[in-house]
Amino acid sequence: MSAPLLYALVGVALFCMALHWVIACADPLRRILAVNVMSSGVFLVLVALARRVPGPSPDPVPHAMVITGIVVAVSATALAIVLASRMRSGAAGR
Amino acid sequence: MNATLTGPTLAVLLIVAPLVLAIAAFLAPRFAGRFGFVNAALMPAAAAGLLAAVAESPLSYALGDWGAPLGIRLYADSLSGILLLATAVILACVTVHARGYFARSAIRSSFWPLVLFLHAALNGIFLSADVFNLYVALELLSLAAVALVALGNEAAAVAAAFRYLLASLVASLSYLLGVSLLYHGYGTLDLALLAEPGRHGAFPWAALALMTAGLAIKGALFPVHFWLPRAHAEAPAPVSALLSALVVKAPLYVLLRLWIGPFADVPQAVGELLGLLGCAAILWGSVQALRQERLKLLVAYSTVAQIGYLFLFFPLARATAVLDAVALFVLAHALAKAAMFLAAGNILACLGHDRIKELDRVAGRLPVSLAAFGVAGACLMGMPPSGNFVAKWLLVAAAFESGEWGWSLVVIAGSLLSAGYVFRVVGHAFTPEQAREGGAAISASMSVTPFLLALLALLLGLIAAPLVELVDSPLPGAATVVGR
Amino acid sequence: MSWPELMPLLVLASSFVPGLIIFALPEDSHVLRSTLNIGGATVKLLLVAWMIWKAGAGVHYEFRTELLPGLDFVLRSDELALFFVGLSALLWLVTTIYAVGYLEDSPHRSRFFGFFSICVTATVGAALAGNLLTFLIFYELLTLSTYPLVVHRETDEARRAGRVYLAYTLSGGALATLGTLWLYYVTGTLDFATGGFVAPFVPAHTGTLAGIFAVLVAGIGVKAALVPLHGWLPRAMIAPAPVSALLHAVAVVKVGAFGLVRLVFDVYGVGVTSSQGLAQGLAVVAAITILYGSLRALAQSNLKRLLAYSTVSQLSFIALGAALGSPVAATGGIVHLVHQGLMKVTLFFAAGNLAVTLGIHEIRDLRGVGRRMPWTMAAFTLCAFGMIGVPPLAGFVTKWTIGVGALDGDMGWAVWILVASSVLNALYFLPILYSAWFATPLSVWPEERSFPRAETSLVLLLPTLFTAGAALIVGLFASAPYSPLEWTQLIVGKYFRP
Amino acid sequence: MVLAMLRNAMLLLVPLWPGLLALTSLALHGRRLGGLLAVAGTAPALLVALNAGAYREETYPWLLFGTRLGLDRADAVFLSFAAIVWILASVYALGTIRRESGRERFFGLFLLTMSGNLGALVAQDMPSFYAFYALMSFAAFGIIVHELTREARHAAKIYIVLVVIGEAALAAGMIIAAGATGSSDFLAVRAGLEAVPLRHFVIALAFVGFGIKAGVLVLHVWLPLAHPVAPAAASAVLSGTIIVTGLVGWLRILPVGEWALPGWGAACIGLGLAAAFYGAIVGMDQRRPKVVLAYSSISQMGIMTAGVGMLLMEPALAPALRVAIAFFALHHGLAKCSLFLGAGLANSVVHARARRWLVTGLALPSLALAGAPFTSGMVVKSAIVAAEAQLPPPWASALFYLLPLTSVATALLMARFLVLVRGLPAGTRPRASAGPWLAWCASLALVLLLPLWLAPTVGYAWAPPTFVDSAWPLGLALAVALVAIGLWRRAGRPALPEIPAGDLLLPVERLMLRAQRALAATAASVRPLGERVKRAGAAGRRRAWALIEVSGSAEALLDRWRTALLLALVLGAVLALLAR
Repeated sequence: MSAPLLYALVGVALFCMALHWVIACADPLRRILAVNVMSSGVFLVLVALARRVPGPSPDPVPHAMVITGIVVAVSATALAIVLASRMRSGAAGR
Repeated sequence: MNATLTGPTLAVLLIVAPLVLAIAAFLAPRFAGRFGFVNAALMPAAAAGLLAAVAESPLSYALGDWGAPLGIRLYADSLSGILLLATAVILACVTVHARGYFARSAIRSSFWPLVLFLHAALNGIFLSADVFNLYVALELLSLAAVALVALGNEAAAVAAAFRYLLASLVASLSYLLGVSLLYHGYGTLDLALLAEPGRHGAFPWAALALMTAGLAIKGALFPVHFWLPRAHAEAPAPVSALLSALVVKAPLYVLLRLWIGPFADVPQAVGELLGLLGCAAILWGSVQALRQERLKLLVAYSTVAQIGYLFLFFPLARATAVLDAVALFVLAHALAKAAMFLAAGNILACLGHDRIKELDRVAGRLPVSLAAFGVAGACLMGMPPSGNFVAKWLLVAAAFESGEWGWSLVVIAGSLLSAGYVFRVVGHAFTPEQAREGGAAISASMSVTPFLLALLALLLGLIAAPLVELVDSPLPGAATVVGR
Repeated sequence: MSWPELMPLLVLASSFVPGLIIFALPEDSHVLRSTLNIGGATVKLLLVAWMIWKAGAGVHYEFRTELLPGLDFVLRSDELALFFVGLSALLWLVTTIYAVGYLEDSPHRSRFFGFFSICVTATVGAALAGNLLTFLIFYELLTLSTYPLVVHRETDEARRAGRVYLAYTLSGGALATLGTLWLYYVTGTLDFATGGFVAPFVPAHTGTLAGIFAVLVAGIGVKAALVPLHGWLPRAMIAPAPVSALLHAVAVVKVGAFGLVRLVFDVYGVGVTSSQGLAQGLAVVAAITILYGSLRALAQSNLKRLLAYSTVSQLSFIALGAALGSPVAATGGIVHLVHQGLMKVTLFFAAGNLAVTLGIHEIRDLRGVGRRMPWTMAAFTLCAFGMIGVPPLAGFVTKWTIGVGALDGDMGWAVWILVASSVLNALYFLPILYSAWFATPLSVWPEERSFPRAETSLVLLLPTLFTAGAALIVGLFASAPYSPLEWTQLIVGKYFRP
Repeated sequence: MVLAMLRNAMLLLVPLWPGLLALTSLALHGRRLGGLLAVAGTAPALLVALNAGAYREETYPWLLFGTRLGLDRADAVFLSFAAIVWILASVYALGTIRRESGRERFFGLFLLTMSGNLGALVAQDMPSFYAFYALMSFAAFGIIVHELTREARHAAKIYIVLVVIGEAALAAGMIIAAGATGSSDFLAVRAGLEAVPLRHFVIALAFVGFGIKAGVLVLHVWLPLAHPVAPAAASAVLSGTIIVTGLVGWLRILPVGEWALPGWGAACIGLGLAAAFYGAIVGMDQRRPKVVLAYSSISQMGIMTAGVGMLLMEPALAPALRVAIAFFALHHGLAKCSLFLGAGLANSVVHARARRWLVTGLALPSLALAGAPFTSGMVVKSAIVAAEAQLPPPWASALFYLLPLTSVATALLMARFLVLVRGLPAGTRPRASAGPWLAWCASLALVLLLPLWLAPTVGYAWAPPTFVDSAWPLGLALAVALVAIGLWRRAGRPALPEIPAGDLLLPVERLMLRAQRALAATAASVRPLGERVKRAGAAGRRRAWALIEVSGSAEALLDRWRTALLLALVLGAVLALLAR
């Protein structure tokens, strides 16, 4: 088994585990974290699969994608946290 | 006008202008509404110009001259042109309505930048030609939409928004995983290149399953529609209108592009499954709509049902007219649903609640809104000459053509069920009024916009023939649709 | 757009535009609304008269625009269309005048008259439709535009009736749509053609076409109130009298019956329906409807409900005539469009007059009303006899023609249906007439209003007398030039030309 | 040209004029004019009848299905006496119908009946005949029920039921005839019916349809009920001309003189003779003079039915016998009119002497009916007797013996009538005005003078043997009466079993009741069907709603985060499976 494939499999495993937590957790914050882990899993798969053809330099495109993905993930996480905190303060206020 | 010159300009404008305006609105909240209006005035013209430019041949434009596979390519054919125009028109109407709706509300300063972002994201989706850009645009769309839902600000709205966000994140990640598999196999993200025959990805079935499932969640296909009803019902009415009319259509549009591109030769069974789920959605959504006590929830479940029709595309994808049908259906439903939500918003604003049983109180005071609701409802039922009628007609025709006429029965049953829930509402308008006073006043612009949208939905059928020709012309076959 | 193309659109617009304006009028702008109503109706009548006049010279107006690729929206003034349009235009004018008088002080007048006008627009559109798709469009529009009229009273019962009405008619519309589409899929065209357009496809699709026929009959038969699809009609009698007139005589059921006629003559063609046994099937359904409707009418105690069941029965004469496969019977069936319209509109007007003037709704309250309201009851009596089929009234002309045609088409059994229907009609109408003319009146009427100039308001009385007179005249002068019968013979001649 | 148009219009006026006057009368609302209008109503009919030769045939292609009106010789006879009877009855009614009883309604319907009656007599095609016949039948309901007593309402109900049955039968018969022969003109139908497979059917329907008016046995039940309760003027026209319209109908549609129908002929003769005797015998047992007259009408119509039977059996008899039957109807109509008017006057006669005059006067038409020498009865019967000899064997001799016996029966019946009139209690009504008396006297004069005009017309020579032929039945009747009375006295004047007016009606009514119940049961059985469907529908709706409510909990399950995402997983898995 080649290293990229192993990485990719680890990424998929991360994705699956995190998905399990997304499904199973009731706490908003944990869910947010789980989703973040999920995205990390996906990014890992992307990076791993960047070595599409045997050669010295991997394909740069997936890296660009990962960076963009991270930006998206961060902003989404921020929004999620805002919402979660508002939910909590709303619940506390009541 | 020279299409080759103006087309790209307009395409770029369609994405950049709302973005710029959004940022401006964010920076100068006092003028946010004006930026919104500028956008509302500008976009329909730009979209119309683009549609005119791509009517003959599709437009493909590489940003900064970076070609595929690396660069970002904008692509527009008449299908995207039509959707862009519809988006612009509906957004313009919603803008007019929202100005009245949020007139005295504190949230209006956050509404305008978000709605402009939303518009940019939508345009981005309709103009993207590669699967990763689509991912980014979809994410931007989701973020804007979720934030807009949260503007409802009540606990229920925030909870709905949170759930919407998580669901759409999970879905996006599933999609992105699929994209990575695709890329690994094809080495490209470009829809056109992906569609080229002779290429094979790694685990194509896994990519298909991941992307389709992700988009199905985002598109609220039964039985994973769980996030939609509450998000759409709890959001402020103009937001609901946008969500139901446009936002849920975006993932579907992506799926459509994939289906006439890279996934053109998937086993028929996949299409059948999606079709069956579509049927289930039609029936389930309608039945749920029938039992709702609240008007906006009813309308939201109606969206669940109506989305089902769009998924009938997949089992019938090989029939000639089915893409026309779906395109028309998207348009018709968007117009009608926007009208319904805006009308429901007026009722809510006037009554302070939207319990269906007490609608008699508004019958005398909001005749135009109720009429808008009724007309839009009639469109949803597929009453001629509405766009829905023509769309359903084409859909059933496609079913007959494929020899799978069973689908047509569901189409018809869905129409009848929708009549059931529409008239549950309209019927309450024909009750003796209990009280005439009280409630907020509804401005003329707020009453007229839903009516206008409903009217557009109704008259859409009359221009169906040229529309269908437009959709047809650049899409002669299936696999080679997406131009270079 | 050229003038001949514009003409059918103008006919539609003459009621559609006033309808839209009326929606926007405030409740109390009485004069303007009535002017628009009656003006629109008059203009429509004139336009239709003009079209009929030109049809005599062989000029037919046609408007055509592409609705779907390969499928047009067609309005065309062929003879059959003009026949029905003429009826609708005339009766609409009369009904409008009546309605103006009837709903003088009731709430939601603007809403009422707006939908009233749209309803007639839909009827006229269905009449002028040049293909099945166009017919379908107006068929559905009619459903939607009559719903607010049915529930106009806003009582629980009215809304229940409205729900039932919708359940039936929308399902019917859905079936009709399905059938139309299916037919389009098989034949590739929907344009009405003299003698039908399915004949070339019969050898290859015999069973399918029969199935489509059944689906279409079921779909259109809902409005035509064929048993067992008639359930909405007796319930809808809860609506105000002018609406009943519209439902029972001018618009809704007429569009259904007219659709069946189109289906038999212009879609399938007489040859196909007869040779494939489709017409016979339709005739049997119509016959059952005729008997069932009359039997149910016998058991009614409410005047309007009785009239409604009578409509169920009478209306199927149109389908029966069309299905008997002989030119004479077809003449009888088609001419009944007008005959039934005139008679039934009179009966409902009279029932309305009784309700408004004396508060009479139940048959038992009719005792001795002939002395209090002789003119109204005279009109009622005349048309009741017409329904029974007593000559020289309109109903007789229908029954005679259909009966003679039944023998012509080797379906002699239909004569017995006619006779049985006459006897049953007599059984439920004669006791009413006896009670009205010969019984001693009750000491007080349920709810009496007095009118200075006549037994009731002249706006109500004159339309009643007019239609009653017309029912007499079209029967009495059945063979005169330009009579409905003559006209129908002209129409039918075209379809049966070898 | 103008003359032709005038003639054309004139014939149409025969029914139209009374019709118009009827509307006038209804519109006049209770003013006295109604009676005068009724008198005036017959004017065109009289004018036409007087100059019958000029009105052979006129066509009105624009009327109904193309109408043909006209008169042949027999029709002229019918029309003339119908007009006379109507005039007499109108004059009589003028003085007897009171305001409080709804005079305008009476005269309106009286005129409508007149319009229908006269119209039917001139109509020569089926639709118009049917139209006039129906008008007459339905309008006559009003003049029968006029008094609105319980009895009158009952009689009118029976009448209208039979009318509806009759009209239905006629409609069916005529439609079949028209459909099968391709023409609605009686002339063409009579000729074309022979080739029609359904001809016996048509004939049976026509026989029943017209038989109800003509009082054929079993269908006659309404007559004895209607006559006593209707105003005398109404009874006069009912018995004088309206029942004759049934006969006219037969003569129109049955192929008399065209081709032979021996079976039907025999049936008609048999039924007719049976009615002749049955009517007389049952009539003799009646207690009220007007009922007796009704039975006499049944009996006399029996003879006319037998005449029609003869025509059917032997077409060659047609030219003479048709006219003879017409004259028989004329004779009977006038006599019966006179009798009814006289019987009506009995109510307003107070003094015994006047009563005696009345009875004496009534004796004259009674004798005429019995066919006494020198009366119109003798003349017309001799004309029928002249025809009977030409019938095939058994029938010629049978009629030879039976016809005179009908005269015996009639004589006895009329005697019974006179006795009853004499025995009536003194009049209670206020003295009638001059009009009724005048009308009655005029009718007597006409009855008296009729033979003088009749004899040359039917070719009757005043030969003494015929006097004897007509006299012996009277003698026999007298003898029978004396013997019967003697026997009765001998037996101690036992009370005779009383046959109720309407005799057969009781079983018939029972039958009708059963039919009505059956119909009601059918209607009722239809209703539960509807109810059941409705209930099933309601139950279905309830169940559907329950299901929808249940679906709510299912939706709540789908709404859960975990369920939904698990479903999404399943969806992805299935998609992947399918896509492989």
